[in-house]
Formats: sequence, structure tokens, C-alpha cells
Amino acid sequence: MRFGVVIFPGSNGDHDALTSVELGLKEEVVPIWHKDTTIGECDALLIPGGFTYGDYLRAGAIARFSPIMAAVEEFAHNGGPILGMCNGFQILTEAGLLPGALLPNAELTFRCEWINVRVETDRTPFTAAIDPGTVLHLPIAHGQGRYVVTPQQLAELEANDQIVFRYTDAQGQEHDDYNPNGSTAHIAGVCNQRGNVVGLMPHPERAYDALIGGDEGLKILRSVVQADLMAVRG
Amino acid sequence: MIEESTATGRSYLAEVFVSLKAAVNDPQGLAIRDGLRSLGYADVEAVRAGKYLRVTLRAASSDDAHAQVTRMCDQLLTNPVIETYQISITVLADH
Amino acid sequence: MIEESTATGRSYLAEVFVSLKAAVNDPQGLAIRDGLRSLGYADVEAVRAGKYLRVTLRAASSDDAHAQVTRMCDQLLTNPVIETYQISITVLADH
Amino acid sequence: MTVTITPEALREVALTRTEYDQIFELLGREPSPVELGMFGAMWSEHCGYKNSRPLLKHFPTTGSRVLQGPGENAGAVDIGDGLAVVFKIESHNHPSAVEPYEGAATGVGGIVRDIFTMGARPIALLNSLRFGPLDVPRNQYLFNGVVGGIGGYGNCLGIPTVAGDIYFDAKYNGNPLVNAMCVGIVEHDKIMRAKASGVGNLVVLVGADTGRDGIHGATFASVENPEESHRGVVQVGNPFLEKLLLEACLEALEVDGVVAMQDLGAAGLTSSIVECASKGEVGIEIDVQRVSRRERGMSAYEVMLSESQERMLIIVTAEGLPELRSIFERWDLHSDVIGTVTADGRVRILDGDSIAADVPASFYVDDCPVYVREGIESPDNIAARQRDLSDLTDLTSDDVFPALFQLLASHNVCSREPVIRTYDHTIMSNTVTGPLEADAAVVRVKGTNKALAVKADCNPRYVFLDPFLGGQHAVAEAARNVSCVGAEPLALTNCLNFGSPEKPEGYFQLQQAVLGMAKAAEALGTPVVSGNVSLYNESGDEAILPTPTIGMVGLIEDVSRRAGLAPPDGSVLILIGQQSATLGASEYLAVQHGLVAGSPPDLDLPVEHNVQLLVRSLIADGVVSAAHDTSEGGLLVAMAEMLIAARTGASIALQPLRAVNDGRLDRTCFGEAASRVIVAVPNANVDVVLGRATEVGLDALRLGTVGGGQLTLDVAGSVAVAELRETWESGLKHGR
Ligand SMILES: Nc1ncnc2c1ncn2[C@@H]1O[C@H](COP(=O)(O)OP(=O)(O)O)[C@@H](O)[C@H]1O
Ligand SMILES: [Mg+2]
Repeated sequence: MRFGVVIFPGSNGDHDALTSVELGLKEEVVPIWHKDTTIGECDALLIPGGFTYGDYLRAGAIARFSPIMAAVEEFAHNGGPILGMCNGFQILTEAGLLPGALLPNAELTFRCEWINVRVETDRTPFTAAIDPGTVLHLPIAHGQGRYVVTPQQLAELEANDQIVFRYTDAQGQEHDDYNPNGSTAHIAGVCNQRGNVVGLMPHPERAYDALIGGDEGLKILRSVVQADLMAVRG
Repeated sequence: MIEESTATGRSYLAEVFVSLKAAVNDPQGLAIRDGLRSLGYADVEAVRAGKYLRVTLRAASSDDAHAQVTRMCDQLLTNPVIETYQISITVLADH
Repeated sequence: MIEESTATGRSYLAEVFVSLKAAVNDPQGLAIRDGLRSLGYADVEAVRAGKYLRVTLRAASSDDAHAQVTRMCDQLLTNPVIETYQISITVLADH
Repeated sequence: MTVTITPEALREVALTRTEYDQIFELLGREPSPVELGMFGAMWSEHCGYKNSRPLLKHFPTTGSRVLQGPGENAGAVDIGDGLAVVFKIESHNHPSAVEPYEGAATGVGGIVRDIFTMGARPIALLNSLRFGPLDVPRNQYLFNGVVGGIGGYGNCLGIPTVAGDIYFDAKYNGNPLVNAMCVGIVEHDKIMRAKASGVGNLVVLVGADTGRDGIHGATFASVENPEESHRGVVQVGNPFLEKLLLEACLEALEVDGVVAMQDLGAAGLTSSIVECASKGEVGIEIDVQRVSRRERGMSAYEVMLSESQERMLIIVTAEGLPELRSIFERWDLHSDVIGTVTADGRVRILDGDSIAADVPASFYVDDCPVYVREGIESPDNIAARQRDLSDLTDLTSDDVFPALFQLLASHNVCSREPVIRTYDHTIMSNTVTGPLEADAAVVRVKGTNKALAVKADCNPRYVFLDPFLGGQHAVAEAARNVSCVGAEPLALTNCLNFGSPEKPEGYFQLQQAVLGMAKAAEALGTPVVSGNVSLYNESGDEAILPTPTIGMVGLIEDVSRRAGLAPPDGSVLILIGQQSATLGASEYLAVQHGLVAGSPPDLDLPVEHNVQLLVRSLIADGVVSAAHDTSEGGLLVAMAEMLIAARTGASIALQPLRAVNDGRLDRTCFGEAASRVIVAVPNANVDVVLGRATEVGLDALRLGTVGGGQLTLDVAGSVAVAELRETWESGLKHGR
């Protein structure tokens, strides 16, 4: 399976996204420059973390207008799997491919640490091979991860099964103390209605090797490979 | 780099005031309010933090400037999901 | 949460417009300017990014409110090393 | 001679009348305003090292692994596999005293440029910070701003901030220290240097537009009381632009025609052009009109002295130019061809068709005056060091735990987690051992089995009370930290933060500390490959504590053979090395008795070397499972830190140690000593460890066994480690 990693000015998680697929998943992966207008032969897209355009104005606000985004939207509309991680998540919400918005953390400082998220649904290609309820140990590193939606949007997300990850403790229990940024309803990641576009604040692409603190991010990346194989089988 | 615009018309200053929607939590505003109170400003009731953008542009008229900046706000400068904005236009003496 | 202040007087809204001093580098403004230009707004000459604070407070008079908020700016709301500010006061209908 | 220069004009450029006369002599005429400004910058302490250059000669700077020593933008050391580690530490003290967030942020930006200017990919950041006590609001403000700026810039660049140190003392009131260190990796044959060559080659300026930022930054970094003396516009960093510059420059180094690269730091274009010309023994001619400006109406003087951030100078052949330009265009960065390399060795600055400056590069560099001064130790320091501590009342066993709690809460000892969590330390997926997990950070080198261990360190109280001995300690402790994770210390970088060298006691501290550092670096086989000097750190006429920050880099050949500081349950704690400790210069003395006095611990460098060798070999052979050296707070604090990290307890016998510490509990528990390390050993290996220590003539003492939730001492009873943890964690609070 072939992954594409979209690189914008100020992306800095592109290296981790590329190496997690290459060294962790051992699948094929290619960089895609934001000035390109096509994404070529890719089966899945990763929108990496970083500070595109310095996160100036709003995180992801300027990057969403890059030339490549038209092709990304088309890929999304054709049902292609897209995973936005951290800044990638922010770009996808700014682009309207995912609901809600990401604001500065409640405590107003950047936060980098290993946390736990609970997988809420297996309807997305990035969680298809993970049992709902599974707790994943992943790093976060962001200053603007407070996920915000209106109450009725939240109701819709719940109704449509669009909440993909929630912050929890190691046992999978939700408490406010384990919500690192003040996100609404402890939401760490969501998907679009169709389920093929997923965004999350944590960094699965930094968790692909026990040597660097954990490898549970691979479950998310591997999931899309298996989903793809199943799709191929029919 | 300083670029002289080729456009005709004159220079306007558009001031854009961006606020978070009332329904959206504003921890920064709360932190500032608490900071002020701890400095002894007991009469502070609330603080909301937003953005103040000064856009200098050339336009045919004040209305044209307003129309352009309105489009900029809807497209890029603000996020309708969480923000509202106001615009004020003033003419600049030409350099 | 809104606290009822014990102070007499009435409620005022102080709008504080914080800008970077003219000569100070404004990376955010530059990025926004370039973003607007790449969206086709060729007539944008410059963008400066600042803060917009809405402070609601009780005060004896509009002058009192202005004086208080001026002190707040010098003490906490702005960074005099790189920023300048303007204040505008309006009376709020009492709740 | 008849010279019309005014004292005001000289103060503006921080030159003395004598120095001005030297310039007049050299030129045989009065310097033009631009020339005078350039001399002022190049002859400042910051660029010219007027007071420190003769002292720096004492440092050992060569070694079998050293590929580049002092003299370039950063040092380079061989780590095998055709790779080199490139690193340097630099201060941004004065800017941070004026505007803490931007001062610290641009400090990070500057040191990162020094690394990729060498062609290396930056892979880790460190920082060493010093502040006055946090109960002073201004200090809390500086602390929050500096920490925010370091994170704000480094996080955006996507370089992990993995280690550092923070220390508080009233002597840093008004003079915080912000030292930033960057470590990068490069292939030997890709190391780039700042040596201009090839007459007719083009001088290209890339990156940010030039504004009126920080004019005279270099000169104001060389005068006292920065807050008053600071003129010019505060620099605001743009980490986003630096990220583009970093990627574009690393690509540009692949272009054939690129012969030299030099970042613009202190003194901006002036220093970069002069450095490139003088290193290459060529001339350079530029036209300031070709420099892209951020503001209208800037003079040649302002352009030459602007310290606008995120700019880089590249020397390239005419053939190489098109490819170079296309790379920068791809990254949306414009590149200005501002001049050419010439044969005449002169630095000629044109302003359109008029000549603003025309002086041989050597005048700025080789003719920079050097001051060898007379150092005299202040009588107060001698008195403080000689203070007899034996009259202090010892702790009773009931006092031991209360004292331990007090030390764990001390801002110089407590957890740095509230700060560390605001720094991205997992990006680049190389961080094997992050902050809080060990004495040094361990960062793997992708594509090899190796890892680097890095640490920045300095105990300024030791240096204050005995500069020569304290200088040795700074190097020894940094090396010990690196050895404690299992790495062989390879080389070091250093930042000399001192007060005014024009005061005899200030010069004494600088001189003695440098001699001490040199001695230890020699003995431990860790040459000095780069560094930076920041003098005149005084406010009022209070100088800071003398602070020669050491940045140590070590190598782990097999990353699977390393140690952290958390001991597994059931393991045995053994103290290797020095058993007798002293209260002199200790954190205990400061916290419990409010005393900064006594002599720092003795340091026998051969013994120190032995201890580190043994610990490393024990880790490499997989015999020990954890290691931790004992620094501020002594043995008991070190042990508490290990148990807190492992969320476990231990039962410990200290009576044997008490015997060798004149029966004193305070010395036994909280006295400080060099050349000792606590290791955690699986029961089966205890005899091996004791045996191998004896073989190399080192003491090794079995302290006790790890397990349970309590720390139990034969000399003081028990306490819950969870309580110790709570105190240790709640010491520092940081918020923006
Ligand atoms: N304390 C020191 N020890 C060793 N080398 C030093 C020291 N201070 C400065 N140097 C060396 O002097 C040169 C100039 O230093 P500096 O002015 O900081 O460089 P830059 O202009 O790149 O910041 C560098 O090669 C640096 O490594
Ligand atoms: Mg340099």
C-alpha cells in the first residue's frame, strides 16, 4: 500500500510521518509538496503535524489554501482515507473537511507528554482493525488542541458516530484531569460523516517503536492497510 | 519586501476586530480577568480576548475597500465556526 | 461566571486595541499579508496583527474607567517594550 | 593628530578613545560613520573577544575525533559511520533581560542557524537558564517569558528540546542567563565552512528582509545594565521563516557552486561579511542598496548593523546561482545577490555609487585589541570559602526527613516537569531517554545502532566559592551525567557567563574558571570544540554568579546498552566512589542555614575519570540497571529522585557512611561530593559490581534494597515516597 505525506511550509511532523510508515509499518510512502496539484498514485494520505505558516492567524488557516488542497478534497470526496495529525487535524477542520475547530489549550501553554486515548469506533479505515474501547498510549505535543463544537454539533457527532478518539486514563476511564487541553467531551479525534477523513491531536506517527517510548501508533496506521486489503478482497 | 502596488485608487486602512463568539469559552480572557483582579482591579467583570488586524490596501473607494476586506474576513481572516468580526475603514493620506 | 461587583457606579465596556510598535517585526502580519496576496488580493500593501481586548468593568465615570484601563494596560494588558495601545470606552446599559 | 570625534559618538559604538586612536592609526584617516559602527561591532567583546581570547587559548581543542574545533560556527566531532555531531552553545542574556520571550526565542533561532550553517541537520536543543528567586514578580515574569520563548521557537522549528538545567540565585536579579545549545548531525564530507573563496564569486543574502532590529546588539551585549543601555528595536523572531531557511539551506548545500555559508548573528551583515572575508583571506564588496528592506528609508549604517533574525549569507559561483535561487524560490524565500568576492582583502560597502566603508578585513579581526588583565580574588569570597562549618549544629535523626522535604521543594532541586512539558521533546522520533528519565538525554542516530547523550550543566555556587575548582566541577559533572546513561563523553561546548572583566575580581573569576575547565577537559579527554562568551552580566554593580555553562556530548555505541535513573524493584543500590561529602557550597547549607560558604567538594580528576569509566563499562556490560550521580542536595536527594522516578521505595543503611563523615548526619545525608554515582544492581550482580570496583581501586558500598512504598533509613526511620514525590513535583509552577 502506498501512503502520501503532504508537506506544507512549516510542516515539521513530515519526517515522523514518513519514517513511521517506512521504518514502523514498512510500507511504501512518498512526500507530496503543497505546491503540487495532484497526489499521484496514493492509497492513503497523511497530513502531518507542525506549524504550517507559523500557525499565524489560526493554526491551519493559511495552509488550507495551498494548491494541493483541491486534490486532497477530491481524494476525500472519492472516499480516500486521510489522516490529519495535530496540525494536520487543524488544517482539515479549517478546510471544512472535518467538523469543529481547534483553539488554544485551556491552560494556555503548549503541552508535550504521553497520554492515553480510547478508540470510540471502528467505522473509519484508521480504526477498522482496532476494537472499540481499546486504549492507545500516544504522545501529544500541541498548543492549540482544544476541540470545540456547539452542543447540537456535538449531538450530531454522537448520533453519526463521528467521535473516533477520546482522552482517558490508562484504564480507559474519562476524567477532566486526563483531558490535556480542555476539549469538548474529551474529544481527541473525529471523522467526517462518511468516515474516511480522520483527524486527531495525538501523534501516532511518533509512536512506532518501543525504543522511542511506544509503538501503539502503528495500530492506527496498520489499520488502514488492513482496511485497504479487505476493500481489495471485496 | 516593500512592494509598490500598481493599482490605481488610494490607500485605505481597514481595521478588523475579531471576537470569539459568545458561546465559545475564552480561557485567555478569563486568565486576563483573574490577573487583573489579583492586581486589585476588583471592578473588572469580564474580559474577552480577540484579534486586531490592520490591513492597508489600495481600493477605488471606501465601499470598495470595505467590500474587499469583508471577503478577506469570510475567506481567511476569521473562522465563522468560532469568530465574529467588525470592520472599520479610514482613508490614508497618500505617500 | 459573572460576579456582581460591590462597587457603585455603572458598567462600561473598554475596548483595548493593542498593536506592535511600528518598527517591530511582525511575522504574523507578514504571513497574513502573503496569504491574502496569494488568494489574489494584490492590492494589499501591509498587514499588522495585534490584540483586541474587551474589558467590562464598573466605574464611577467614563473618565474613571479610562484611567483604570490605562493602568491595566501599563501593568498587565500590554508589553510596553514592543507594543502600543488605544482605549475606547462606552457605557453599558445597566443589567 | 587632530581628530574631531566626540565622546558621545564613541559611547554610541562602545569604543574607548584609545581604541579610536588605534583605528585612526590603522586607516591613516578618520573612519567614516559606517566604518566606525563596524569597528564598534567587530571590536566589541561579543565579536572580538577582547578580554577572553587569551584565556580561551588554555582550552584543549584537539583530539582524534575532533573534525572542527573553535573558530567556525560550531564544533564537529566524529561519531563513526562517516557521521559527525556538530554542536555549540550560545548566550542570549541581555536581550532576554529586556524582552524575555523574544530574547529567548531569538537565542534559540541563533544557535540553530550556527548548526545548519555547518551543513548539519539539527536534531536536539538544550538550554541552561539562570534567574533570581521567583518570589520577585519581575523574576517570575522573566522566567515565564524565557520558558515560553524557548518552547515557542523550538517547538515551531520541530527540533526536540531534550535537556538543560535551571538554577535560581539572588545574584541573577536583573541579569537572567539564557544559554541555548543545539546539536546536529552531518556526513563528514558535507561539513560546510564560513571561508569565502573564489574571486568573482557571488555574495548572496537569503531569508528575512532587513529591518531596524537590534541595532548595536553586539555592542550592548558588552556593556553593563542592559535594561538601561539597550537601544534600537527589540528583535522579534520568526520561527516559521527559520524553518523554511533551515530546509532551504540544507538543500542549497547540495548545490555544486556553494563555497561558503555564514549565518547573520550578532552585528548582522557586518560580522558575517568580515568573518567570511577574513577566514578566506579574500575581500568582499557589497552594495547595501541590493539588500531587501522591511522598512523604508534605512541608512547604510542601519543595514550594516541590523540584527534582523533569520538571515543567511551564501557564497556561490555564478554557475551555481540559478540552481541556488530556484531552491529558495521553491521555499518562498527571496535571495539577493548583494556583492562579490574580491582579491584585495578589503571589505568594501557601497551605498549605490558612493562608498560607505572600505577597510581591510584584517583590521576588524586581526587588529582587534586584546586585553590581558590582572585578576585579584575579592576578600569577601576568600572569607566565605574559608568559613569554618564544623561549628554548625548537626541534624538529629528527627530532622532528616523535614530537611529532605525542604530540599526537594527547593527551586534548585524540585521537578522541572512544569517547564519541560511545554517543550516538544518527542518530535523527530529519536528521543530514547527524555527529560526526567535520566541524568542526560539520549537521542538515537537513525540508520545506526548508536545514540548521542547530551547535557548542559554548571553549579555556579561552586564556581563562585572557588573559580578554579568550580570550573573543574562544571566539566566533571557534565561528563558524569553523560557517563551515567552509559555514554562516553566525546567533547564539550561552553558558554562563559561572567561579570565585568574590567573589575579585578571579575577577571579573576573568569581566568580561574577557564583554567579549571581546561584542566578537567584535559584530564577527562573531552576537548572544547566550540563556545561563546557573555561578559558584563551585572546590574547595579552586582555581578552574577560566575557561570561557565558546559554542554557535553557523549556517544553510546549500542543504544540498547544504556541506563536511566529509575531502579527496578528488588534491585540493590550501591554507592560507587567518594564516600565522604562536604557541606561546603552545598544546597543544604543555602536552604537550611542560608549560607553560601565553605569550599566546594574536593575533586581528584583521575579518580573522577575512573568512576565514570567503571560506571560506563558496567552499563555497557548490562550489569547495572540504573545509575544516578549525586549533585545538589547530596546522597539522600539523589536517592529520592531515583525512587520517585520508579514510584517505589527502598530500605537504606547509612551508618557506614556516617562513620566516614565525622558521624555527622547532615554531611552524610545532604553533603555534596564529586566522583560518586549510585547504581541499581540486580541482586545476582552485586558481587560483580563490588568486585570490579575493587579491581580499579574504587570504593563501593551497598546501601540497601529497592521496593515497597517507603524510604526507610537506619538513621531516620521511614517516609512515604509518594509524599516526597508530591513535594518535589509542586516546587515549580510555570504559566504564561
Ligand atoms: N568559551 C569558548 N570556548 C571555546 N570556543 C569559543 C568560546 N567562545 C567563543 N568560541 C568560539 O569563537 C567563535 C566565535 O564565537 P561566536 O561569536 O559565538 O560565533 P557566532 O558569531 O557564530 O555566534 C566560535 O567558533 C566559537 O566556538
Ligand atoms: Mg554563527
